[in-house]
Amino acid sequence: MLKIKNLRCCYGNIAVVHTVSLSVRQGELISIIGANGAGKSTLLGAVCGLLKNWSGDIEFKGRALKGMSAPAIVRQGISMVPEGRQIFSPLSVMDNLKMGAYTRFKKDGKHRVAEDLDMVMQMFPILKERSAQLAGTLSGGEQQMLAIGRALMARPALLVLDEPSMGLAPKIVEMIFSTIQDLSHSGVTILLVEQNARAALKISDRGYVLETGKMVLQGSADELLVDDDVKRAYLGKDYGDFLDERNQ
Amino acid sequence: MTQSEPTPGIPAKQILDVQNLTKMFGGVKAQDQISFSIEKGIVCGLIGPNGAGKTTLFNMITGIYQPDAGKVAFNGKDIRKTPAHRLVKAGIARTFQHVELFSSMTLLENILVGMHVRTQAGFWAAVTRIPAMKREERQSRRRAEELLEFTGLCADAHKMAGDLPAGRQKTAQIARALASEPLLLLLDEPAAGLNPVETHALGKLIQKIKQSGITMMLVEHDMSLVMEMSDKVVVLDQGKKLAEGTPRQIQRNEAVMSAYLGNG
Amino acid sequence: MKQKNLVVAILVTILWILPVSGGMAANVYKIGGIFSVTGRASFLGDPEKKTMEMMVERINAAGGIDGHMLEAVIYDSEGDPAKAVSAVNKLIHKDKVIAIIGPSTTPTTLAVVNFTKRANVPLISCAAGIKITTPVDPWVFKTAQSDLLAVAAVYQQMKAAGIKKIGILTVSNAYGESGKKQLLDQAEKFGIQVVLNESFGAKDTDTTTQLAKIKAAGPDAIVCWGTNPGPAVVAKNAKQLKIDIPLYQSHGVGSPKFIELAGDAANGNILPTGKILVTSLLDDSDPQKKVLEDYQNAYENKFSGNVSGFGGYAYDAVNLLAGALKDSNGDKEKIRDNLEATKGYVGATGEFNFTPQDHNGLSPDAFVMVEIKDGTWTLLK
Amino acid sequence: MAIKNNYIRIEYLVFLCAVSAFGFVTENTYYLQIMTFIGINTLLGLGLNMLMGYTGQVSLGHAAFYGIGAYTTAILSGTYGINPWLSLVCAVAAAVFIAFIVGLPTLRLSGYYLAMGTLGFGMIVNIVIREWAAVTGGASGFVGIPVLEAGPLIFMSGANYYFLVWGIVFAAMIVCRRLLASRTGRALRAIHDGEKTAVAIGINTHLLKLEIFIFAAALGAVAGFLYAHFVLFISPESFGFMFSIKIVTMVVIGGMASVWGALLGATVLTLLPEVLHGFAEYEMIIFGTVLMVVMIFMPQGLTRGIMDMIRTAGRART
Amino acid sequence: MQEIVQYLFSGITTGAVYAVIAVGLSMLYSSTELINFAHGEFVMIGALVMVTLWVRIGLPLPLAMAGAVGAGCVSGLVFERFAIRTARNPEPITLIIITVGAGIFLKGAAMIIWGKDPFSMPAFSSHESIEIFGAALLPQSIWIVSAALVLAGGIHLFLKQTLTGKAMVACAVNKKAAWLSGIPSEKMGILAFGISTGCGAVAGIFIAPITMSAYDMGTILGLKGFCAAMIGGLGSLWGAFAGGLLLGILESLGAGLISSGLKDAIAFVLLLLILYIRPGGLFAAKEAKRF
Repeated sequence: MLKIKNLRCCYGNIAVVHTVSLSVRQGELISIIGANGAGKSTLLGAVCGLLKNWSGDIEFKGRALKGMSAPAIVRQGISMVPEGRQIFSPLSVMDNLKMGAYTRFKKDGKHRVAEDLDMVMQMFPILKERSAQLAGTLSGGEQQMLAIGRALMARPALLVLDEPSMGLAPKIVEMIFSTIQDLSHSGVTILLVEQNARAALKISDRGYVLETGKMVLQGSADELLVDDDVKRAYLGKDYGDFLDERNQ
Repeated sequence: MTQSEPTPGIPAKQILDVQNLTKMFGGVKAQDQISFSIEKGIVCGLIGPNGAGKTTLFNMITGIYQPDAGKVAFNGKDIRKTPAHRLVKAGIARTFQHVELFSSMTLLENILVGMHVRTQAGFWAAVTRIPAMKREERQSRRRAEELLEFTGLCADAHKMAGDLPAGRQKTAQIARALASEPLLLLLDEPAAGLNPVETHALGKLIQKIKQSGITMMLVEHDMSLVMEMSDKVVVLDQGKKLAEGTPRQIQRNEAVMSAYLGNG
Repeated sequence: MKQKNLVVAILVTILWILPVSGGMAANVYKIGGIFSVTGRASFLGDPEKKTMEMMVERINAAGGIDGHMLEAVIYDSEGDPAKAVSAVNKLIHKDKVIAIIGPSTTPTTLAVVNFTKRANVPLISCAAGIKITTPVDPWVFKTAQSDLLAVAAVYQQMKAAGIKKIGILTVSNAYGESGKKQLLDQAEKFGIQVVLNESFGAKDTDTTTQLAKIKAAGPDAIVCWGTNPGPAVVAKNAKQLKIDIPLYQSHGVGSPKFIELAGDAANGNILPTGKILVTSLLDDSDPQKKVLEDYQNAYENKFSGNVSGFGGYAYDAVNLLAGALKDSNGDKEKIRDNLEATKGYVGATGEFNFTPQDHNGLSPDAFVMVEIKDGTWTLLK
Repeated sequence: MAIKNNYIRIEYLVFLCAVSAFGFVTENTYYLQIMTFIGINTLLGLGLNMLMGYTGQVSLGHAAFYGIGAYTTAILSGTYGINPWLSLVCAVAAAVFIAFIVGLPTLRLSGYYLAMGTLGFGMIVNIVIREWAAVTGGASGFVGIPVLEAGPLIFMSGANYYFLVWGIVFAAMIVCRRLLASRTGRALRAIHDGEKTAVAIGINTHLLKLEIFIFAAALGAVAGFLYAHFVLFISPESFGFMFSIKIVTMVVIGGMASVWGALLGATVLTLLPEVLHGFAEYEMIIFGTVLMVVMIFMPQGLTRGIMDMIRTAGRART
Repeated sequence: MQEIVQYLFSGITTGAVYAVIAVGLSMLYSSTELINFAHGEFVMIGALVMVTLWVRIGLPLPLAMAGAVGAGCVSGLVFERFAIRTARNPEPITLIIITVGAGIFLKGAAMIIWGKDPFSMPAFSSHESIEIFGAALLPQSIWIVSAALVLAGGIHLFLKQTLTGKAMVACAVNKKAAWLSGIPSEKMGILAFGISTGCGAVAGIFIAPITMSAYDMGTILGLKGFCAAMIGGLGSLWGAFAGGLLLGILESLGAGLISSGLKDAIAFVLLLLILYIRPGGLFAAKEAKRF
């Protein structure tokens, strides 16, 4: 469904992502994990049209995404839940959700949107409860639900989540991840970018590990979960062991 | 250099002492009761997952934010209310994660700007070009050239800073920070965007700076570099201090591991 | 060294404006005009410019002056002193005119006189400010009635009507300020007490605050000194506040436009004006009547829109200059002398008698007092 | 633009020669007078260019300092008969003092609020000039400003005044250049490139902004002095809001952060109305269009725009 | 006492004019972060088109109003399309100078179309003033204040109730997220431009009867509107409304109680004080930190 080949992204003249390739198939839940600064969000920026300065190929359903604007990519069927949630705080919860379906009001009509609205509300009962409240007054976890709900309102073929666990308490994180898992089971294709490797890999089909802009590992989630190299990608080569060796 | 004598009671060997530092942003605690200290001459690594509050901490130490509670002492002197530009004069210098060289100036001029707090010439001196100003200018130039040599950037002295390759810009930033003759140098992700060769060279440079007696604080995602360079590592997570210790202790700390890898 | 290109570019620009130096054809008298054709005072400058063009055409059609054709070079000052200075230097040094008519406003006139004096070029200003001709400068004349005379005419009328206390409301520009000064200075002479003086901005949308304040001070009449459209707003506001004491206006609103703008509210307003507004009402014995009819017909045939007293200033200036150009052979000194010697010229503004001490040359009877009744002017005796 | 540290650069010499040559060759007072106005406007532009170009502070009230300079010298030398050269010193001192008082709180504002603050200041100064009629002559203007003299030299319109003004302009340009090449200038250019970084390397940006604000005010006052003794008559409308906008436009059209930009901007904006005189009614439309077109197609100002054009042309040839 | 009430009425009338203008400016700023220095010129266009349609051609009042507002919107959209969007480098200062140029252009064009003379226009309802506490309230003032209220309220409802309005708010608060939700932010900008210049035209329509309309009436009104928007806090709708009223009342009280010559100066001194004390305006919506 989504194919990325030899992607290279730059900020100014610094390459943050080099020669990254990955693919997502219909119905899969894929995680990209890595420590912060590894270039995960940058990679997503390129996919979703936020970042212009990249080279390589990104194909979605056989169509090249190069040069498309973010709204155009949304119309292609990729919805993103941005890092840090980025909800529209002065708007009500309901309105936030409607904004997610902005492009569809003309295309699909009010009824279809209303149906989806019901669907999302059912999925996140808390949002239904709070539908008239201003989004800015929600708690972090609720905001994250709202951000996911908003992205779903565009009826995406591929849902992209950028660090949904960031800044949330462990319990809430657990809940978010189980929601993501439910979504995946209901047939949505998901690309999940996470720092929280264990939680992400637990629910994923496959995973990619990114370290300082490069893809260092890939494989099935179960393999990665037990791979020591994952730990190394996060905490560096084992300096302690190195010292021990030398001291012997 | 304008340094006040260390206050009695605080061990002089600690160059930076942070006590119960708290910072709120719109009711949310971005920093919660953080305490640690840095001894003179060491390299202290500061790590933590995204949103852990490393940048906020940096900004408080360098005077860009004022803490809501707690205290920061530099060389035994409370610096909570000191404006950013004074702190540089007192001896705290920093580099930025994204390269922030002055792109319309040459590399040499960038270094000269870095000396701003150590030079005097003002408006009238500039306009009249009095001998003292010319002398100062000559001395500054000489020192700038020495610094460029120290950092291995001599060849690029007269190139526009914006035209340099990324790696050089990173190094140049460090050179510019050194130009202010700091006692404490804060490096914000110096290795981000560098290739392995450049990262290696950066490590060498950090060691060289350490040998010259400058204390350093290092925020970095390249853990190999942090672990290799640091004498001590402080780990932040969600605005709190999670752990503090030698690199080895940190790498084996279960709390750190679950902060990074998740505990799921 | 990139900047070198820039220097070249600047040099080219400079060279490009150089060669346009004006030569003067021998048999043409070039005269200059500076008017506020656009900008705040365009109501003055626009008719003045048109009148000057028309008059020059007429004089040329009649064979010119001593066989010399007139050529008018007219620039727009936009009411800006700096622009007027540019224009006057252009006229003197580039176009090499032998005399200048204008500018339209007092500040622009005061700005240019320093340059015309130095170059010894006679200037006939169309502005009202008394500062222009007091103290008298040999090279500076003016055709517009001074505020001095307008205020005198107003006060005379008030005295006759038994008005003792007045409140004044002036526009905050040179015109209003000069009026205010005269109103305050001359009040005592006519036994009138100014109870309150207030001002309003030329572009104010509402003046009820000032009017309410004046009303509270309890004067017998209100004098408003300004030029359109401000006084029309004042008249409207006064009506809305139900102020029933007489409202006096200045000669600055002396055009049908005022009645159009103020509508009903104009009725009952009393103002001094040049006779041009009331030409048809004048006695046939009035020496100005013929002149005014002639000017009015000529102007209204040529341009759309009504003739105004302001254009009359230019009408008189051109005629006075034409008179002075006779036998002058284009010599500026001679033109000046001739101007100063002008006696008994009956023009649109009044009868001019210049003397070395008086370069305005008008007497108070240049003004008549009119009242607006039923949307038209009526003469007050 | 890199500024190297050799003392006088070739283009300044070329410029000096060109200006002098123009002064000697041209006898037509009109051209000299236009050039004089260009010179006065250049001074205003230079100051504001330093402020806007380097510290990023937009001032919509710069004409106020122009007015303060003009009125101070007019009142002192005209009303009180003080030597005009002494009154120049007073004019500059007055501008510096007021700039200091106003700059302290105002420069803490930023963006549109700073623009608003300076605009308000400009309006207040203008209204005070207009209403304080007893001293300033009010709306009808101030008459009786003495002609400048220095020994046997009398500065009246014409070549004398031309040389006086351009001498001062040249000196001001050298001052600006020296300033930019110095420690202070490097700090200024640092603020231009990145204000946060400049703070982080120890530059007291607020102080520096204030210094430049005061410097610009002083240059403005000098320009006002020159204007007053040139035209010998001043009135409030020459120093109003529209003129402030015009100075900003000069700076932006010419090109910010460039000494030559100030000169070019002042030249274009002074010459344009002169050239457009012939279009009478259409002057405003053309002027507005030129302004928009330049900004749309040469957003960096004419200095850069023209240089880019020359460069592309040169590249096309080779 | 009676005078004070009169000053207040007068101030509210003038203030409502400023408010309508400020609301338009603020509206544009909140969606595009641009201050349109040609805004006053759209007020002028509204007033002059209204004079032409209603007084000269004799169209019915509502039709003439619609025409004048339409003229404001259309000229605004044309301006946006040809001057703002074509700009190569949309830095704020560049855009500001473009709007200044556009202001001069529009003024020049209006001078050619309508000439230099001012025009008057009858009030929408009777001229008789209403007496309250011995002070006269002009019927047109009521029109203006209601127009300001309706306009601000209308925009408020538009932003709060309609999908497009909400999308506009979304763009203003978080461009990136709006962009990711598929909201075309450029179109929102264009729409904001149209609404903003339309507001300008509305202001023109309602003040034409109390003041005189001429080609050069806009500049000072635009300026006052800018001040009002600033006092209220840029980007805040009701802030702009309140700022306008406050400015009008300050001017009027300054003129009435201190000196009418210094009224603008008094108003500006107070404004500066407000800015010094609350650097983001009274009802700051968000930090206005551009250029």
